[in-house]
Amino acid sequence: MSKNRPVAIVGIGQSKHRGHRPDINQVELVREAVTDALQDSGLSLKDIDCIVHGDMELFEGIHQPDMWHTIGDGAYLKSGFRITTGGTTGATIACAADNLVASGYYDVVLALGFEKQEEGHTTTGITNMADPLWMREIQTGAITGSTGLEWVNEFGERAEWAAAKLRVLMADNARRNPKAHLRVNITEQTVMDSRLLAYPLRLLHMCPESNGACAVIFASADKAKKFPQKKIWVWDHITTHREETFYRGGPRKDPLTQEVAARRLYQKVGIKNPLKEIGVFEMYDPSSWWQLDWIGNFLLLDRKTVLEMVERNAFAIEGEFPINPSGGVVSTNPIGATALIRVAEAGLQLRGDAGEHQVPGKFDVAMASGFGGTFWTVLMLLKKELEAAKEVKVAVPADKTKPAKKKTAPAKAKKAVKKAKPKKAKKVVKKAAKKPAKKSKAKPRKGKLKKKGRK
Amino acid sequence: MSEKNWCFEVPGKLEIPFKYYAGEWGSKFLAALRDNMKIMGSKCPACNKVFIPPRSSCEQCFGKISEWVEIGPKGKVTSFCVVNYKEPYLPVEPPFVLALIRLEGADSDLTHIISEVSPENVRIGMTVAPVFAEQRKASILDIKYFKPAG
Amino acid sequence: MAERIGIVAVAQTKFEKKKGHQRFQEMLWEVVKNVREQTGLSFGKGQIDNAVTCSDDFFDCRTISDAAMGDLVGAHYGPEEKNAQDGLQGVFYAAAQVASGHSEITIVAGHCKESQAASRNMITHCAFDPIFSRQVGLDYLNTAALQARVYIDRFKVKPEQLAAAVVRDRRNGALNPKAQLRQAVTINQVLNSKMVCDPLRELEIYPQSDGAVALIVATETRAKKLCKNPVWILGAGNCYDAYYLGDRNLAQSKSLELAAKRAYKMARIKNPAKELDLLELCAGYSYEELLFLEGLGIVGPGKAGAFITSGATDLGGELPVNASGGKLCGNPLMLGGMARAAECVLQLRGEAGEHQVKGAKKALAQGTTGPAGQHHCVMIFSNQ
Amino acid sequence: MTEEKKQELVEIQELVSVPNSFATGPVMGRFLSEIRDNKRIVANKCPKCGRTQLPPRIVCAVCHVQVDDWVELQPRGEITSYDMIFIPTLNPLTGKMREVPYTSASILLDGGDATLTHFLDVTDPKKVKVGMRCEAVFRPDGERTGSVMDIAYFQVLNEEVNK
Repeated sequence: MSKNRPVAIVGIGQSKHRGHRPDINQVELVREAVTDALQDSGLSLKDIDCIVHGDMELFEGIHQPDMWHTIGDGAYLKSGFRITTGGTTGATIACAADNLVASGYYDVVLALGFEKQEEGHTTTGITNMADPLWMREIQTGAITGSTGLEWVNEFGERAEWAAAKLRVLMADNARRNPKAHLRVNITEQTVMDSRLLAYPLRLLHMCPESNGACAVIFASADKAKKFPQKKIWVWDHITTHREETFYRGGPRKDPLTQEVAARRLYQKVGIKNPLKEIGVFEMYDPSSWWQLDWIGNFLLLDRKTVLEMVERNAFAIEGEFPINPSGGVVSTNPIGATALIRVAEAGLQLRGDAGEHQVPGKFDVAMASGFGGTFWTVLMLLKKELEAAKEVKVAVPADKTKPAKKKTAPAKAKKAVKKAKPKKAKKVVKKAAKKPAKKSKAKPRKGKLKKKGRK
Repeated sequence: MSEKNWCFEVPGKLEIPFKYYAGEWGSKFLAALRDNMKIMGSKCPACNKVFIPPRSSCEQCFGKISEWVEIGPKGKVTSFCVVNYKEPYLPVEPPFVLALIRLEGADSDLTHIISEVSPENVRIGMTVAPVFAEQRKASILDIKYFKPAG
Repeated sequence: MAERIGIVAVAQTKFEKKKGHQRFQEMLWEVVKNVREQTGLSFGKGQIDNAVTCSDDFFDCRTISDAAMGDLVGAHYGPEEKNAQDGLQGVFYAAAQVASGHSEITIVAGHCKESQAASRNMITHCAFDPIFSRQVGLDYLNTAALQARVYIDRFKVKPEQLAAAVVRDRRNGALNPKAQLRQAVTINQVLNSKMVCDPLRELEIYPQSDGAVALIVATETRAKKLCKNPVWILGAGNCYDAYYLGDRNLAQSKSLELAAKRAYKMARIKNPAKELDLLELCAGYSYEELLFLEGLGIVGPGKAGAFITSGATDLGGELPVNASGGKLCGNPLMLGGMARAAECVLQLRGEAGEHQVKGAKKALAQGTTGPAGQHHCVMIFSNQ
Repeated sequence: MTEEKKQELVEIQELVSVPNSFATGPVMGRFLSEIRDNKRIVANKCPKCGRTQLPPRIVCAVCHVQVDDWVELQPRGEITSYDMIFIPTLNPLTGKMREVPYTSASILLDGGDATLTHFLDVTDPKKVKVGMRCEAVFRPDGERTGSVMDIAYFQVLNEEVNK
């Protein structure tokens, strides 16, 4: 099946993410992100058809919070949905906004993720996830050292150093991102000396509890072409959940959804070597240990390769494969917004608008991940140029009366639009189109491609 | 094996403490209630409307609000209901009256309690005035309730 | 011609005041199993390839409550997204997912177990802003009563007119085996029932309810192969109103008017009263039966009471409303609109049994979320 | 002027407290009843793939079929993974903080292929290892209520500690 019509990101906004925001209430926090996105897009609220709202309601104790938030999110007399999936919520509402625009039901959709974590009790909120008759007495939120233990058992102190080094890198990146929450100056030693939560997981490995909101505006190609902001295209996305129960270390081998989702998505869009074909990866890293572990799952690398790459700082902004130039989730974590911030930051990077934490050089593809629930993954790929989008003619206004009407099938419309292509863009597209083919022949630049499954 | 009915019920609780911030704008409203027993409305310059509860932006035009207008203290009942059921969160013992009140100078209604009148005598259009709590804590309940006023 | 989106299967549990013998997972499994058996579908590529669940963390008493449903809807190493509003929004969103090309066959599965919490009022109380509103004791029941008073006062609605809507629903509910309340009531019984929140009496308020609903949405190509009589989604629309009751004109439902307008436009309906054959309304309170008819543009402001007492909305009338018995016969809060969609599908397939509206071709389902109908969703279905 | 009186920022405390009553349903009900009445740990078993499920659930997530077969597992097994928690967290069922440190472990019970997560009686990092054997300690007769906490904890078997 092919996508009904291409969808672009035309505006990106974030509140400042901070640990303590007594100066604003929830409505005002949400509004910070929405106004920022509108400003970024050059649009007014009138241009928005629909708002998709997402957060975790038991984190703030507000039932159906999208109702109160209409005061600040601009949904008054507009269409709207509330879609939530836990930690993945931010990524899910990005997918939802993409789906709603692609469906033809709406032309311009704003996805809004939010959390004001200081108002609630986050760990309790997460613990409350567990079945009340089963794990609720036992589970302790996202605080777990078991992944770290696997690494320590395999690599000893070297693993602890690598996790700390990743944490320091995230802090270094966050200091270059004015929106980030924790913008601390730390060393590997500070990390390893910080308070023990669940061996070998320490306080500084763990994501903070932030107050923040993020808004991203999605639009159909014909609308997007009339909007002022640089466009970034949604290439594709995938959601991979799993069952409720956690199953750790028995005879059954359940692969991580991170890897399953990545393999499926790469296959779907034709990515053969993620390290070379993806320019930047904004990853949902709830802790440095999980970041260390999941990099390999997402990029299909074995643990040793990941370890070596961490050691040679390959994931730095100026490194071989930049991960989380924003500072990541360990620096900023307003949960319902967190996964949407990944999409937002990936978009800013592709636009070249990330300011001080901009990844240098040319790249055409960015990836964003979401994590949540019982080890769920959502992945979204963004592209600077999209073949299908070039084929969309700017619609005449009359088209608006038939919102449900499907747009031309991409394959057939090719000829008609060729002429309309601007010269410059043409070049870029050619390059982009050729690239993957070339690369598939070339040996992976860095790191070994893992064959299959986890060890 | 025979079909035994294994099902039973387990009592539990959803119990989580929360701490909400009124924000700079909302705090001014609550402080005015507590310190001066004044009810302040938020005036949207674009819509030229005065809203209560207070807000720093207009829900309808999405513009910023930066003007305070003192409203009330008297107002007229625009709707009411008589709560006859028990719930732990109800502020007073039922039966009691909850009402929408259009305060003088406001363009929207405040939801609050009406007392000092028997429920069957409450009417739409009735004029009411606030009775302030003696111990005020910067809460909407610093207005203890509204009562009929001439 | 563009591909249409069809519904190929629906299932509802019997709605009950308290399903003490089931966890919500088992409630949901009952309907998921049912729609799978109807279509012969399993999960995965070429089968049901996507899932939308509809539930609520507060009612389920757990954060990310959809985690508990993943295995039931095929989301173990598969996709699932949770709609956290009235279930009709889930149906709408599922249709969008299929229309987007993201999915060919999506299952929508919703549940709500109101009996689990000490009272549903305790949950809806938490929907009110904790800074200026919660302290005075608001919940969805007393805010509905506040709106009822405005509506009744504005149009001088007679208590008998409100009661007539309840009587109609209860009469229809007696014919529907899935309905929770299956005993007809008289106008006098309604008017003499206990005053719970003046002006709303016990029989004017939907009962506490537990249950689950599932349906399967598919592309036209797949739908035609999966069943002989798919029901097509012609249009859908939704809308938010202002949050504070005091900001709204409570005698009308602006958000319903706009939601309906959007749905009619998509469905190319110009005269809903004439073109629609039946309506399923998510009215949880007597006055909403009237207000919503006006919001949908079926009759003018203040005219619904007389329209209902004329018998026009009865089974066999010119425009039957809530042939199923509606929410007043028992649907939990989160499923009010979703159960309406399921009933529309049964009607359009001619499978509604004793409460069948003969020859129905176009049906409308409505759902609402939030205090005093802040958010509305409208969907229009057809069997042609 | 920096001397200007700092704007007061109002904070509102609230406890959301909603009593609930959780129906166990037939599946979880059987599992909990067996612990309460017979000090037995039972799991259900997928008729298709044969995997055991702990906690037992009505369907098999892999095969999408209803699971009606039951097996009894031994109240002892092998630790496959564990977490030693040093930070106190709130138990949302009681509203009280948990005492630290404590250890939770995934235990592969003899007789099945599913792990069960529970507390372990060891909080010294040096005394726990993956692969160690442990055994369920049930609360005494009359004190079991039909809860997973009717198993007080799992104790590491002595021969393991002395190894």
